[in-house]
Amino acid sequence: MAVLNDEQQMLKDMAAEWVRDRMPITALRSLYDHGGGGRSDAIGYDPECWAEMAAMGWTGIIVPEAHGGSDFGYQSLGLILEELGRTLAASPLLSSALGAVTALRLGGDAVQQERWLPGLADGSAIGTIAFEEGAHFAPERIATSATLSGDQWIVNGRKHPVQDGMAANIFIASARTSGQPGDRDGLTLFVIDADAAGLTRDPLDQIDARRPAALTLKDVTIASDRVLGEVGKGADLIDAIVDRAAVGMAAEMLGASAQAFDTTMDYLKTRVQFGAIIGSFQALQHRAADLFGELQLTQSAVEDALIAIDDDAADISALASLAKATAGETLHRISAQMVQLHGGIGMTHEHDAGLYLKRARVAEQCYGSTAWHRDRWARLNGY
Amino acid sequence: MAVLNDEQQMLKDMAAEWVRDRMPITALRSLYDHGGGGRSDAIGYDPECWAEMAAMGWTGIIVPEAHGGSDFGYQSLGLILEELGRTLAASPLLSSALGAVTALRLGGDAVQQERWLPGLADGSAIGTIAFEEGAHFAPERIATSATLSGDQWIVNGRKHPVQDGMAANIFIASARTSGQPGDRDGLTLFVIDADAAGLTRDPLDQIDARRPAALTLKDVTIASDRVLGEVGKGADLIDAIVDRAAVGMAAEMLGASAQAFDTTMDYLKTRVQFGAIIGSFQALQHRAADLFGELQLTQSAVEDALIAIDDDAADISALASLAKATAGETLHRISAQMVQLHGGIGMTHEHDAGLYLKRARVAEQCYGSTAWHRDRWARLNGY
Amino acid sequence: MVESEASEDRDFRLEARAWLKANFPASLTNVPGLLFQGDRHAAEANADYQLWRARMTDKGWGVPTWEPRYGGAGLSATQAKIIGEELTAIGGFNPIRSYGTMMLGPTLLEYGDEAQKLEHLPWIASHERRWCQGFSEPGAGSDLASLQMRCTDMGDHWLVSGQKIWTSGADQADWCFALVRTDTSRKQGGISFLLIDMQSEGIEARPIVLISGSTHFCEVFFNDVKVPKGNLVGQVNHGWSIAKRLLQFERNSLSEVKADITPLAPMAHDYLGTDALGRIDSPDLRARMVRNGMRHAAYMATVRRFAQEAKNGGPSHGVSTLKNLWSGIIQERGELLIELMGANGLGWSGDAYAEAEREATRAWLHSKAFSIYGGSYEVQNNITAKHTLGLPG
Amino acid sequence: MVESEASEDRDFRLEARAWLKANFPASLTNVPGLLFQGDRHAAEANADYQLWRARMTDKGWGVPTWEPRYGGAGLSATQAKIIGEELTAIGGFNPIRSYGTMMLGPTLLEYGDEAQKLEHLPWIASHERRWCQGFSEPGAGSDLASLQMRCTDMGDHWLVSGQKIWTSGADQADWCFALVRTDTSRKQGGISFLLIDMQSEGIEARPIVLISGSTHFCEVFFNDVKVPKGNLVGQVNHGWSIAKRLLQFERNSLSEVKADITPLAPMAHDYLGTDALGRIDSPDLRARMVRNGMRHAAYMATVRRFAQEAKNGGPSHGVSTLKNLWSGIIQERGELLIELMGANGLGWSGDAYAEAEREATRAWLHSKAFSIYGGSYEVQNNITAKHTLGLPG
Repeated sequence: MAVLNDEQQMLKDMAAEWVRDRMPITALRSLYDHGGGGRSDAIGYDPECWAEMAAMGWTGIIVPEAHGGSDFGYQSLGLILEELGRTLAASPLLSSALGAVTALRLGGDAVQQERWLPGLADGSAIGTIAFEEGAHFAPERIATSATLSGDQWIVNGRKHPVQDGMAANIFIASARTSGQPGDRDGLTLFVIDADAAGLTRDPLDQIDARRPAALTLKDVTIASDRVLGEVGKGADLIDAIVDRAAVGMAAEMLGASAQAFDTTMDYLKTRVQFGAIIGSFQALQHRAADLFGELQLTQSAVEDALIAIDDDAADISALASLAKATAGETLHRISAQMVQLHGGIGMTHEHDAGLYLKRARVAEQCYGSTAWHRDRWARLNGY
Repeated sequence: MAVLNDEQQMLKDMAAEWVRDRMPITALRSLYDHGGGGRSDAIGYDPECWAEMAAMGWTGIIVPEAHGGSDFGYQSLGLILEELGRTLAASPLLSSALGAVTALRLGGDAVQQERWLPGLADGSAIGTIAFEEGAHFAPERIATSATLSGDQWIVNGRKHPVQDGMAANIFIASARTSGQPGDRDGLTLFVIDADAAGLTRDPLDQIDARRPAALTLKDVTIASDRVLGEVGKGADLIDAIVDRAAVGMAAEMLGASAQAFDTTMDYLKTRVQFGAIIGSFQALQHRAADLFGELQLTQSAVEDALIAIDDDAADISALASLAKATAGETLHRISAQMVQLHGGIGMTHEHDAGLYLKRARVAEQCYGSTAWHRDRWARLNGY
Repeated sequence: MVESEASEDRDFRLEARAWLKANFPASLTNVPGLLFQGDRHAAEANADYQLWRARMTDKGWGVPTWEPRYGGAGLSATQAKIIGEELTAIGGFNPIRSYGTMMLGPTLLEYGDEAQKLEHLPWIASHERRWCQGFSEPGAGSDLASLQMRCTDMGDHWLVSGQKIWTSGADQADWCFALVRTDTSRKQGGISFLLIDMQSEGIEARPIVLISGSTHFCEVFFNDVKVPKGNLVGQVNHGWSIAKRLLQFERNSLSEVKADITPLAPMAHDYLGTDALGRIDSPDLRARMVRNGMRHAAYMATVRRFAQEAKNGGPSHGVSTLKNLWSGIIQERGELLIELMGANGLGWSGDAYAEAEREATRAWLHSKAFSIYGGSYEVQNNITAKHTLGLPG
Repeated sequence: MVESEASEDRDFRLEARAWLKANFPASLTNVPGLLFQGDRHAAEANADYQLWRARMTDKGWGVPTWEPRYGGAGLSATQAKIIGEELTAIGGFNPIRSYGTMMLGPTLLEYGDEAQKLEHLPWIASHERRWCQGFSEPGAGSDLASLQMRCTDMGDHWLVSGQKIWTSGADQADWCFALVRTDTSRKQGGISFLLIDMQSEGIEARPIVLISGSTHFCEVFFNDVKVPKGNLVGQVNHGWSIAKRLLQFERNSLSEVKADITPLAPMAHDYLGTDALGRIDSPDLRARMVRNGMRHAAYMATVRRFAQEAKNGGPSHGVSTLKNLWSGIIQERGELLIELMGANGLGWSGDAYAEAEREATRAWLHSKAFSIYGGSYEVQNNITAKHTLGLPG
């Protein structure tokens, strides 16, 4: 991994230890029912663990010190997300401590930051971003409308899927204040409370046992001081937030890939077939070596992107797309090979391989799919 | 392979034997100089072998009996091209007996067929198609112009690369009688003699030691009875000819793939490294098994396309693109692996692997590249 | 193929066509054939299905080439093929088709004694005795011959103890054909082929939950199960060659399975939109869908070619190759389908996802088994390398 | 990295910058460094090149960390790195860099005796004695330790007979460092490391024509060649560990090679055109170029990361992984480049093809060697599997 400073190394070690103790893969299992789907009463995360994360300061890692955070930077947050990814730990950390906090850092004015960041930093509030309105990530193709009525905005529409939407009490949601679906102009971001009148949310039962939500907004009234950034000019802000959320997700995916790979290597070293440890078969050895190479590319791309964000570099978008697409492809392959190389047992719900496979496909779609980020990288690089 | 009738089986056996005796891979070597490039005095084929092919009737296989051929069909011609492909036998058979004959069969009227088919059928004439004008196959993006002057056409432009263009004495060339480069309307096919006044040709020194030509047409005068098909409406005719030429090339590529694979398997069964025959290493075994699968797909796609042509099926274009693209991908992979699996010796000009590699890349580009045919298949199938 | 048919075959075709038209219940048109034991209850609840089964049983056409005393119709292979073709032509299916007809039946015909044939084949031919396959064990997956389930000769009966796994529909099956170890001193040479009544005391079948939610496969525990001496097929310790033959029947039946596939292109336009040039509006995903579509087309051509070559007595070495091509292409297609559905391809349950979407998601998960069961991708490639390509051991 | 530099390093950087600016001939700016022996004549023909070499030799900066008595400048690793950085900054190159400086020099410094060091290192440091590597033999490619070239102790000299192959620039080299067999009863344990003067009687070097037309590699025949006893490095029969160390230097120097790459996108627009949406007008090829471009970007990030980790004492196990990633990505890029050039990427010679096109074609052919030489793709993957991943032998 990248060369870490002492602070980062400590944080990483602590995260690794805590995740191993408190959120091993068995913790995720408690969100699944015995038939392999999500438990109908599950909320998609463990509030007790969330409180512990907050107590360790993880929720405030990119929050400025003035607002109750430690301002350690995205690299540090990435290290934690990577460790959480190893055990597929389900928590709103990415949605809230990265997504919502980033939106306020980049788009909020001083008053707005002081109003919301302290709560997000200490974990008493859970935020998430709500930009999507359909099967595919396309932040400009939205129809949710916000119209000005006196000093207030009236918002109508549906946002889905909203990651950790059942856990959140603050939504950073996009709506169209002018223009047509597809236009970059006319997008505006609003901070909306979960208990706002006219807002309802329904859980989505997803294969990874998380609980994203579908939000329905019916004549929701929003005060004008809840607009983040400039009215109608939200497209660049949305891009910047999505860049960072995608890199955070890529960090989680890097951790999941690394653990799926490690678990599979352990199996190759112990399972015996045809009188030999199967890890001694050259065809499997070469497949493992190739996957290890992919894992190296992923780690480098993720770390480069995290560093670029902390450095406020000019090419964050291209590096974010590189990180997300590379992590997407690697986790895709490794999770599929995790099932394949475990053979029959890997097909059972009882084994962890399926959990990695399912989370992989969800993560691949989040904040822009692998295909979307490849296409964006291509566009940014003149292909 | 497909189930052959007695006639076809005899033809195939005869072709295999003749190619083994008369045009083994060493025959191709005589076209190369000692430095690995084409000999500067080479004409890209062996006239003596051409005469023997003609004597065996191969030049007339798809020529109707009335014009001196046997009318055995494209499947039969495909069998021969496949055998020729095995040893990379260089001859104008595909250009003349398939390309030029197809153009006359599909586009020529009775008089034109009687005028040119007998010579093509008995090998005394060598024809080829001249549709291209640049780096990439794009039969509609041509600038060569033909303007009517009295009863005659005046043609100006450059056609390149023209396969077997240094050997041919008859060109079936496309020119624009109206419209702009890119338009489908306005394309017309002409039968042009190689010794026409104003026509010059320059050999292209290609990596595969063949000798395609660049034709320069400067005020070449062509009588109106040399127009194939309808003036300005040649686009569909060109497509139909290219479909068939592409399938013929795919048949040749199938043969080259099969032989490159067989030669590599032979090497794997004899070469010893680390105290073992390298073909016993599982990583190489699985690679070989995967390549064998690709070879099966290719054979099926090529045979399906040949049968469709003989049956005058409705979906010839899609099947032709499937055959050419599949053969392109398979030969690409197998020829690269032929070098890789032979190790250092495969990198030397002295070994055959490089000859397959070089011919592979030329064949991949001929009559529409792998990418071009994938894109066309996609379009035809609504992607 | 019809045009060149001999006149007696042509007559039989017309006869079959007429009988099928008269007897196949229209309500079952284009219903997929029921293959797995797990479908038993659904089938039993359907009166038309029961009627269709009874008619085919009486006619002997579920296993047309079997002799009448075994429940068949004593027809030729050509006639059997004609029945299949005519059935397909009207959107019908063979209601008798099962593990019994495809695998155990042909095996018993070759290796069973007359008593075993008479005891079992008629029940298979009427689809009234359902079979499961007791081959795999927890420690013997790809390396089947390392199986450990003990079978001891107790003089007047066999005593069986051990565990099987990946037993399809064991919880619904009436009988099990199992490989058991009758000699621990040799590997392949110590295996026997035994028929076990699943109602015997000491057997417990526990369904396994798969990643797709399916509970079709079971673990089966055998605890001192008594099996009559006459239930051993062939010679003691000669079960391995019987099993290999049976697995050949299994592979043949697998390669028969039509990869019936809806093209992805229209769905992709729906989910991803169309760009200004009329293309699916997602260049990277589109390129991958095109390649998968082309591979599938070439694969279908290969299935047809292999079938025709086999019919003409050509080599049948391609089964392992075909299986790996198939699993690779279908698995990739499953991935592409949920990918084109985006967030809608990620649901497990609930109205937020259309039924077709949830089905696609489950099918994608299920497809991961294709390269594991019935000889894994790795085992198939070993077979191709050694047997087809002749590479050294 | 500059900002956090210690002040003495900062001073040295300014000094180096000034000296290089004053001494590097402007005419050589951005000329690629000359690595191979085959470039010797070209270099000798260039007066500025000769001047630059002489200046660097005098300064000892071609091998800055070597002690002055061996022709170096006795500088620290940090200072050497600074020289390299400043050289790169002005588009310069190290004219002393050779097989001698990168491989044999470091090996002699570790394993040679003082006489050998004094005899050879100064000539390497002045780039006046060119070396070739006599390792591979016709029967010993990937399996290097199976080499057979006999070396017999004749009392007052060694007698060497046998054949080497893939010897880079042997026809241009002054000396050869070779692995020879001094004991036929053991494999690795019977190999010694010998320095051989290429002018000795009985040596013949024949260039091999490669598929790219290059004649850079040779076969070398040794026929009863007499070699002085003092030319054996280290102990008799201990050459294998010296060779392994040298190959490590080779791998390190390979991984240093900057994969200096022109982006394909602008060329692709030129050759393939641009569609109505501004994209390269060839969807399938474009998709493959994009993926290659992304892999290359991630690879370059990996090279930087590994270098930084190594600097900080992290594990250096990634060399095999890096080499396979590199060869795969560069080979694919070579294929894509000639593919985007279409028919223009298929030429061997002649004005019909632009020089850049012919170069791209030769480079594509040459790139096929990347996964064969210096440890094949297969050998590298074996190393990764066993040493890095700890999979069993």
